Amino acid sequence: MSKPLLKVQGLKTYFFLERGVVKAVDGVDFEIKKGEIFGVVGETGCGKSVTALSILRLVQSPPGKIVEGKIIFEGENLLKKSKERMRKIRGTKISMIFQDPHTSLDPVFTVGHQIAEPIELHQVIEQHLISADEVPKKVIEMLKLVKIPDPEHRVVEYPHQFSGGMKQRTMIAMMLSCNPSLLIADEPTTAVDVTIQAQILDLMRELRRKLGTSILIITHNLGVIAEMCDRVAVMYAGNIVEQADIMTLFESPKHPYTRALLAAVPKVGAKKGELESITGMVPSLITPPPGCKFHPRCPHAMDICRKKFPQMIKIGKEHLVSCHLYSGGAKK
Amino acid sequence: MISRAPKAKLKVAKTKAPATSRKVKVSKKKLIEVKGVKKYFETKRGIFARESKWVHAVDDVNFYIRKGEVFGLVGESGCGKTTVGKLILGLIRPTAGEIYFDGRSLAGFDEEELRKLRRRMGIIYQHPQSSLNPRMTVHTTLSRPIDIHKIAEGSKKEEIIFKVLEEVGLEPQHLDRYPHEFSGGQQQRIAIGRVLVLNPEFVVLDEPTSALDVSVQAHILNLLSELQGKFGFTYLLISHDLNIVDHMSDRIAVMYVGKIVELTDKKELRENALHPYTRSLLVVAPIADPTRKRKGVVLKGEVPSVISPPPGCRFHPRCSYAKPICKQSEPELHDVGDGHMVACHFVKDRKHKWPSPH
Amino acid sequence: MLGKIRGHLGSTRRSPAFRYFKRDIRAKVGLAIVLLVISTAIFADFIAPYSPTEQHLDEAEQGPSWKYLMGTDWAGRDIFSRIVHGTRYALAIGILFVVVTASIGVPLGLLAGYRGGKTDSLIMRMVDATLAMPGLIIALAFVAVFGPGLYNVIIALAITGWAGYARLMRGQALAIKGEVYIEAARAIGEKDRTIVARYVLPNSISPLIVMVTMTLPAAILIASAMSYLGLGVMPPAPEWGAMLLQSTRNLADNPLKSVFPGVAIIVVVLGFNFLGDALRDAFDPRLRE
Amino acid sequence: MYGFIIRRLLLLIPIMLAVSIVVFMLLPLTGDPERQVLLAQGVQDPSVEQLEAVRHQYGYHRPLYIQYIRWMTGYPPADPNENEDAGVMSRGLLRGDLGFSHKFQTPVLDKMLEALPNTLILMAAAFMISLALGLLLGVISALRRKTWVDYTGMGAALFGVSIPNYWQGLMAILIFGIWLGWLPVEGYHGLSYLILPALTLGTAQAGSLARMTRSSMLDVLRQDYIRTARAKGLRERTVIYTHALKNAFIPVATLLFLRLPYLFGGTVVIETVFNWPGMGTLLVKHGMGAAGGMGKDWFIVQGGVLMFLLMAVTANLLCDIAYAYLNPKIRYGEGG
Repeated sequence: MSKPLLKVQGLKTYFFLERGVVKAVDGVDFEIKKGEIFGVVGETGCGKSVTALSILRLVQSPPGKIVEGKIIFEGENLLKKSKERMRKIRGTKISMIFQDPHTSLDPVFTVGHQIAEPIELHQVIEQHLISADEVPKKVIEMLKLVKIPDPEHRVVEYPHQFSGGMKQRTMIAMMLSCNPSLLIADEPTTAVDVTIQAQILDLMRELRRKLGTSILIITHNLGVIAEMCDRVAVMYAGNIVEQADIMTLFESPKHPYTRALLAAVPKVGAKKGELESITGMVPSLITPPPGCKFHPRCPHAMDICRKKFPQMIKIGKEHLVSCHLYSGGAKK
Repeated sequence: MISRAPKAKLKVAKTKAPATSRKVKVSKKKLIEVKGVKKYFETKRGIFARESKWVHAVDDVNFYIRKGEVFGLVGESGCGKTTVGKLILGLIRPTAGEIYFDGRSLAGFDEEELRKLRRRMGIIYQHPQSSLNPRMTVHTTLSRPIDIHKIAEGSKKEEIIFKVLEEVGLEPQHLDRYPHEFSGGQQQRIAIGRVLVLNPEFVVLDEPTSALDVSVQAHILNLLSELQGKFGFTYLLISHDLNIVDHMSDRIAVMYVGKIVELTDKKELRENALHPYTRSLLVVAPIADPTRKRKGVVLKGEVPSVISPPPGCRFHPRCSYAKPICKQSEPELHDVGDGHMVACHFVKDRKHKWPSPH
Repeated sequence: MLGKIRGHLGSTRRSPAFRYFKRDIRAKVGLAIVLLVISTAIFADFIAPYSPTEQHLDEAEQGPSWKYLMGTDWAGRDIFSRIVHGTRYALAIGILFVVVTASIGVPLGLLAGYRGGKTDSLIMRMVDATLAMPGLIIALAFVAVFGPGLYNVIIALAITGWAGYARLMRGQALAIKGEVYIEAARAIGEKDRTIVARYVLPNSISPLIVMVTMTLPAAILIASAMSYLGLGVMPPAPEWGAMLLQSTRNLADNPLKSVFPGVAIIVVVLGFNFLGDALRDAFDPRLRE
Repeated sequence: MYGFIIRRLLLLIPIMLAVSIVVFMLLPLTGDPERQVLLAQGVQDPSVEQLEAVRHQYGYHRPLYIQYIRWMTGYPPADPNENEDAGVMSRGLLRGDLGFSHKFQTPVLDKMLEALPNTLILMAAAFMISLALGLLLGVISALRRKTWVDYTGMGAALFGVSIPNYWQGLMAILIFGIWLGWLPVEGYHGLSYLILPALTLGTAQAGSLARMTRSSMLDVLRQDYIRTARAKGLRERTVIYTHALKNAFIPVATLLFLRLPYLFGGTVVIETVFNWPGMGTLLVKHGMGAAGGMGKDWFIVQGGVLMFLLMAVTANLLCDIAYAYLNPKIRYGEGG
């Protein structure tokens, strides 16, 4: 749990639309250690999904483009790799599961075929790890691993014959089939029910333990974050505003946005009454406000917030915050 | 339980600061009463199916809602909670059973009378954008209910619209805009305004904030509470999110595959949930607190099909306490003391203690 | 993903479809051509230097010259004047076809889709059967029985043409009926009639417009083919298909007189198709990136 | 699946019945069938006696429904007292009798069977051309979206759907037949005769096919499962030619069959332009007396229209079956 597996530095991913340049990810830094579950949390449009897609270089282009930054994975910058080298990394070293299991599986191929594809390509053809006849066995093994009942029979079924929870398990089986060291999960449980969500989250935790895979979870759900993650980053309008280990973030959040976000969630057993909420609207990503992007909605906004973008500063062992309240001169 | 979030008392702005919030007197009068209601839908699966099948969306449901109360209905997708909401509003007719609104059975109303009754009811949907006609301006959207029920005309009508606009936190310049020009939160405000112009007695909130971001959700929930305090609405709050239901409601019913499995007031539910399903829901509900470790097991298996629900207790295939009897007979929803209703063979009184599952 | 991003750009006054349409080069070209055709049809009598039908046998079969911009045909009629007057036929066929077929198909489709049940099955059986029929052959048979002429051609094409509109509107009604805002409308007490008029119809306008701009040029093409076969608008009417039919008699000697009417058809049809394509893309948010 | 096919076949019965009624009515709808029959025999100004004779000879004096039943089945047979000619239409449609063509002095069916293969050859060739050209153009344009390849391809396709195909044929005749003299342009006496009509018809259909393929392909390329395939690290060609193409082909295949009626229409026109000895020429020229044909022959019209309608119905059936076969959701659906 010490050496960074992935290091994202100054990542900027923009979308060049006719109406203007959407700065979806506008300077993001974080790192994920080996075996760690790292969470990125934020509201719709804060750039968390684009960040995830940028790591795999799967941002739709045009109009999207990674304009700046480094993505260092196992010591090498992914953004400098050729397309073919990058392709070989996908599915083998880094893989990704998506929000909607219903649309993420190809409807015209069997579940087995879809799981076999990466195994055949990466492990048989490219890496010669196993022989072609071992593929069916491996597919069934993977289905067992993700606890799909009766895998020998279900392997020849089509996705529409699977329930939502089983489809997401299939996605996980497919993506873990070549033992990646990093699994990116983009809202992995948003489209399933709470009881299924708990199953999926348990499964992911168990697989991390078994296989040692690092996991990057992208979600808007603070509950999922609290349950799963070792460390977490909070994103707002294309930037990370605060980053800390899970306990620190929930127990002593520093950034006004993080605090407001935590206060806005209704909790079972909490005293009834007003929920705290954030005034104003999410800013435009084409012409974001100058200085700190949160200042128009921030109850503590100062002059400097309107002028200068707050640098990320370290205020604890693993605790980073990008807010002028904590930078030297300004009083809290 | 947790709410330890920001220690430094942060002054986060509030939508409004109404002192009136949540001071509705819950009367004894039952505004809504649902008795033995069933709703089966016929389904033809694809163009190739020969015979149709029946979806048992709602299967023998009984409960009442008092005037001024917030009644929460919680359950997973497909459990029939939304259907219950539509049945009460008379948007669909039940297959069996009776629904009473203010003492009168809806079955006695013909379509035209039901239409007139709608003046006294309202509904807020999950996806605000899709619940608004994209080709209608805010002004038309707000004035349609007034026109339909001939409530007011001319300047009187405009007065109502302006007042409602202010109530829901929109500006007069928004009136001639179309829904797509608004953010999700604002769209939900328009939808709330459409209900508000009729000043109904009863409003169904069908997952009112599920499609919204956390910060916007807080705005909308606050607004809904505030309006209830002001106008004395009775709410039926339908949600899959136990946190929200717990936050808003007075009494809560838990549904599972077309049936109510537990019904009690919220404090009792939180502290003394008796049905195994409710207990596991409380376990799996994600809570933004890393110190809280899940106690209890995650349910195995998946929600059964509503087309062929399991015999006996519908929860038995997933229940860790299931015994043969659960397969054979269906447990009735019965009072185990102080109005706490549970549908489980083994729960006889409020003091029931389940053994630890492991 | 992109949809999400776009959603956060903040709101704008004008509909995005309109803005997209305005910037589309096809929309500009298409609109220009269509406006040109319409004004040519209206002012044909002022634009055409000669009568389109008057015969001057002594001036027959001439090539293009300053006197006769596109030459003359076998009866000494000015081809340019005939082409100018031909716009009237093209537009009349296109517009009448659309009006007739839409006024049959749209209500039937709405009825089928909104009502559902037996009404729907009955109407859709008819629609499916009609759509499976080769329209041109039915139309030719109709004209063979009832005789040629502009109006008969339109009726003949409408026999099968209505079904496309019915299917489109049925699909629209069905889809829109399932929308939450329809239930919301019922929840505030709207009547079915009002729901169709104020909710379903306005929300189907975009695909309907696209359908119009696509069937209109198709009707012009098919009608001209019928005229060319001698089973449509008959000579001496200055209809382009009919002109082409007459031009084939001595194709090798005077090929240009076969070229001009063909080009005229292409230009008009292209104009409408440009417009239709631009509209379709503008109305379909998925294509707007 | 088999149950579906059987039910689909049963549905054909009412459709066939409707088709037969439509085809039968063509002649009575003219208002004076006996005059039409005499015209086809070359009698321009028939006398009252001649008309009356034909009326009785063909049984037109009987009520319409009797005429229809007789036209279908051959029953009731000719009435000797009424001086009916049993040879005119004795066996009925159901036994393959379409009547006698005076123009050709043969049974209509013989003439049809002579023409049908030629039409099928032309349609098949055109279909192949349009399929190859259309799919290729559509897929390439979708993959090279918003590049000059796409613009050129789609420009050509739009041009293709905007050209009157008979005019295209006319220009082909002019250029390749008359000016360059490379290819024969009339009739069918060998493979070289096929080239121009098939190309004309094929390219006309290719335009709309290319447009459909492109939009279907673009639709599929936007889907989540394509992103999944890329996230698995599959080669781009596997993503495109396995996942995308198979999915994109389902709606295209459906539309392909749905558009077959248009192909029939196109064939009729192109056959007439190139004087191709097929069903279209037979129907339009010899049956309807248009495009240089001499006079009408209603029995040929009836036979021709019937043949095309039957082909359309068959195509429609194949379309449904193909769709069911291609789509696993239906193939493996409940009750399938």
